[in-house]
Amino acid sequence: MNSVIDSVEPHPFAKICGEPLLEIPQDLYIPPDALEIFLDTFQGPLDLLLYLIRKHNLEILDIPMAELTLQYMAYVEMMRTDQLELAAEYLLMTALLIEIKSRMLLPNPKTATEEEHDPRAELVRRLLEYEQMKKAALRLNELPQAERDFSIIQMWIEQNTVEQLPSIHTDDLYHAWVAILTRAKVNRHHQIKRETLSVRAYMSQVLRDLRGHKQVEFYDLFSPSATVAEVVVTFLAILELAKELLLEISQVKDSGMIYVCAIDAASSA
Amino acid sequence: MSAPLMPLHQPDPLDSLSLAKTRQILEAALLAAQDPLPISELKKLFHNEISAAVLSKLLEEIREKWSDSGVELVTVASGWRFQTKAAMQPYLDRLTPQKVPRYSRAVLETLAIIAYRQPVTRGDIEEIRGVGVSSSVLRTLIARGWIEAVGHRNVPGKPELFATTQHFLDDLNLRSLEELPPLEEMKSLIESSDKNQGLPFEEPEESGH
Amino acid sequence: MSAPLMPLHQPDPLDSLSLAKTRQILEAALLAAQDPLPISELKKLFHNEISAAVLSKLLEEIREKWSDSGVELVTVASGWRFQTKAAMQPYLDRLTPQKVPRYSRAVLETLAIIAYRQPVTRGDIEEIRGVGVSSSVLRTLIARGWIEAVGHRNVPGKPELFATTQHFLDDLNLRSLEELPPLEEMKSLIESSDKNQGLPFEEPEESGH
Repeated sequence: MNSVIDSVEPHPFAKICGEPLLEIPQDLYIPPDALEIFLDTFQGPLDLLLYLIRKHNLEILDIPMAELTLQYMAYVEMMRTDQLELAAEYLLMTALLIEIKSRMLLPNPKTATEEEHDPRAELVRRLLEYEQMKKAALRLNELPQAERDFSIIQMWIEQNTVEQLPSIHTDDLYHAWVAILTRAKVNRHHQIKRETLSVRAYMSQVLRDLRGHKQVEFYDLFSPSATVAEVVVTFLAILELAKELLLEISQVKDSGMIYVCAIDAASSA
Repeated sequence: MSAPLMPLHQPDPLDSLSLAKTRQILEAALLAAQDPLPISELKKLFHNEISAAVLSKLLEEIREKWSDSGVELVTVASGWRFQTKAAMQPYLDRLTPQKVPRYSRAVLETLAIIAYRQPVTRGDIEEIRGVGVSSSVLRTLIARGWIEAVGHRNVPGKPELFATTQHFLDDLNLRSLEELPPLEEMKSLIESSDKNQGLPFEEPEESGH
Repeated sequence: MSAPLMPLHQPDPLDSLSLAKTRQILEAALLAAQDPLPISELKKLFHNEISAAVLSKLLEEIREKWSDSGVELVTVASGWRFQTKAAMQPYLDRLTPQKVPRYSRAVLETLAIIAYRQPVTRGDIEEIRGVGVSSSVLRTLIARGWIEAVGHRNVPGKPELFATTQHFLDDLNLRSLEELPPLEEMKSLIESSDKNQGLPFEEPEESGH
C-alpha cells in the first residue's frame, strides 16, 4: 500500500537549513537528528500536510496512515518535553486523518436530503484557507515597511510643542540667577564666589571621565587634541576637584605615574 | 548666542500670506509632524481659511518639488507625511547597525489573518493556522501598534477581538485595507488528484524565519 | 501598489556616487535622524570613505539650499540637525493648541545653579537658594535629560554631584556652557540693585508645578 524508502541519508537534509524540504522523503520518514529542523520548518501539522500534498502530489487519502501514525508518535515522544502543545496538535491531526480515512473506507449511504458528503471536505477547506493566509503573509511581508524599508521624517521642532515640555531660554536662567543673587545679597547667609564657568564645565567632564574607572592615569584626562587653554583649564578643574575633595591624586614614587580617582570610587572599593 | 525664540513671531494676517509662504508653512509642518497629517489638520495651520482644494494643489507642488531628492511626500491612511525613499535605506542602515528585526512566520501569518479576516479572536487565528498562537506573537504586533483589541466576542470567556490599526496601514504605506494585496484563489486540493494529475503549483516558499 | 522593496536596493559602490547623490543621502539622513548627527557619524553613511572636509562642504551647500525655506540646517553641540525655523512656530502651535507649560521658579533656579556652579550637590543648591530643593525638582530636570549625576562628594552621606548634559546644550541651542550669559554682567547688575534700584527684570513667574 505504500512504498517506504528507508535509504534516505540524514546528512543532506540536516545540513541545508535554509531549504531542507527538498530532501524530505515522500514517506514522511524524518531522520531523528533532523527533527528539530523539521519542527522549525513547519508552522504545525496543517503546514506539514499542505506541504506534503502540494510538494509530493500526495492525495489526502493516499497518505499511508499506519506509517504516518508511527512517525507522528515518534515526534510526539520527542516533543513531549518542551513542546507539549505542538505535540498535541500533531496528535490531533493524526487522529483527524485516520478518522477521514476510515470514513472513506466505509460505504457511504446516500440519503435524499444530504448531498454526497466528502469527509475530506472540512479538512480541505481548512488547508485551503491556511494556504491562502500563508500566501497573504508572504505578500504582506513584501510590502514596504516603515523602519525596515524607509524611514519616517520627524524634524526637530525648535520649541518642542509635540511633547509640550516647557521650553526655556538662556534669559530664563539669567533671570533665575539674578533672583538668587538678589536674595543672597539680602540674606547674607553666604558668599557666592565667582569662578570662570569653563573650569566648572571641565570639572563635570573630568568626573564623567572618571566614572566607572577605579583610577585613571593623570595624562589620560587630557585630550591629545586639546589646545593649551584647554589643558590649563582641565588642570585647574582637577585641582579644584581635589580641593573640593571630589577626587584623589596619588603618586606611588617620585616622578612615577600619577593616578587620579574619584573619591567615592576609592572609598567604596 | 541664539536669538530669543518664544514670543517674537506673530503669525501674519492671512491675507498677506503669499502662496509661497503657505507652501513653506505646509512643508515645515509636514516635516516636523510626528504622525501623518490629514488635510483637515493642515487646514488648522491657516485657521481653516484656505480651502482643501488649494491645499491639495500646494501639496502636489511640494510633492513634485521633492521628487528628485532622497525624501518623498506620500499619502497614507492617516494623511500626508514625508519619508525617505527606499533607495536611501541601505545607507541609513549604516548609522544603526542593529538591524530592524524581521518578523517570524508565526507573526506574519497571524498578522495576515487579522488583516484579512478582522475582527478575529485568538481562537479564530489558531483554528486557521492549526496551531496555538503564543502570547508573544500577539504582544509583538500590539507593541508595534499594528493590531489592537476592538471588543469581545459574546461567547463563554469573552475572548478579545483583534483588528489592525490605522498605524498598521501607515507603516505599510497604505491608504486603506483595500490596498492590501488581494487574496489569491487557491486551487482545489481534491479534484486534481482525483484526475491523477500533477498539481500545477509552485512549492510554497519556506522562508523560515 | 508599490513594488516589493526589501532586497532590491543595494548601495552603489562608492566610486560611482556622484556628489549630487552624496548630498541627497546626507540630506535624507539628517532629515530622518532623531538626534543631531556629528560629522563622524555622517561619515559612516559612506563607509568613512568621504573626508570630513568634503562632507562639511556638502553640508554647507545643503544649509544654503534650505536657507529660504521654513526649516534650517543648524549645528548644535552634538552635531548637525534640521529644525523648523522659529518663524514657523506660531503656525505649528495651531496644530497643538494647548498652552506650553512653564517651569516653576524652583526648577529654573535649580537649573541655573547647576549650569553655572556645576558640579554641585543638592545641599549646595539648597545653600545657594536658601530653601530646600524638593526631589521632584531634580527629577523633573533629570527626566528632561538636562542634568545628570556625575559622581559623589566624599562627605557623610556621599551626596550626588549634578552637572548639566550635552542634551541641555542642544536644547538651548548652545555649543558650550560659555555661551550662557556671563556672570560678569550679572555682578554689575547686582551692584546696581544694591543702590536700591529695581531690577530691570520681571520676576520669573511662579506658575510652577
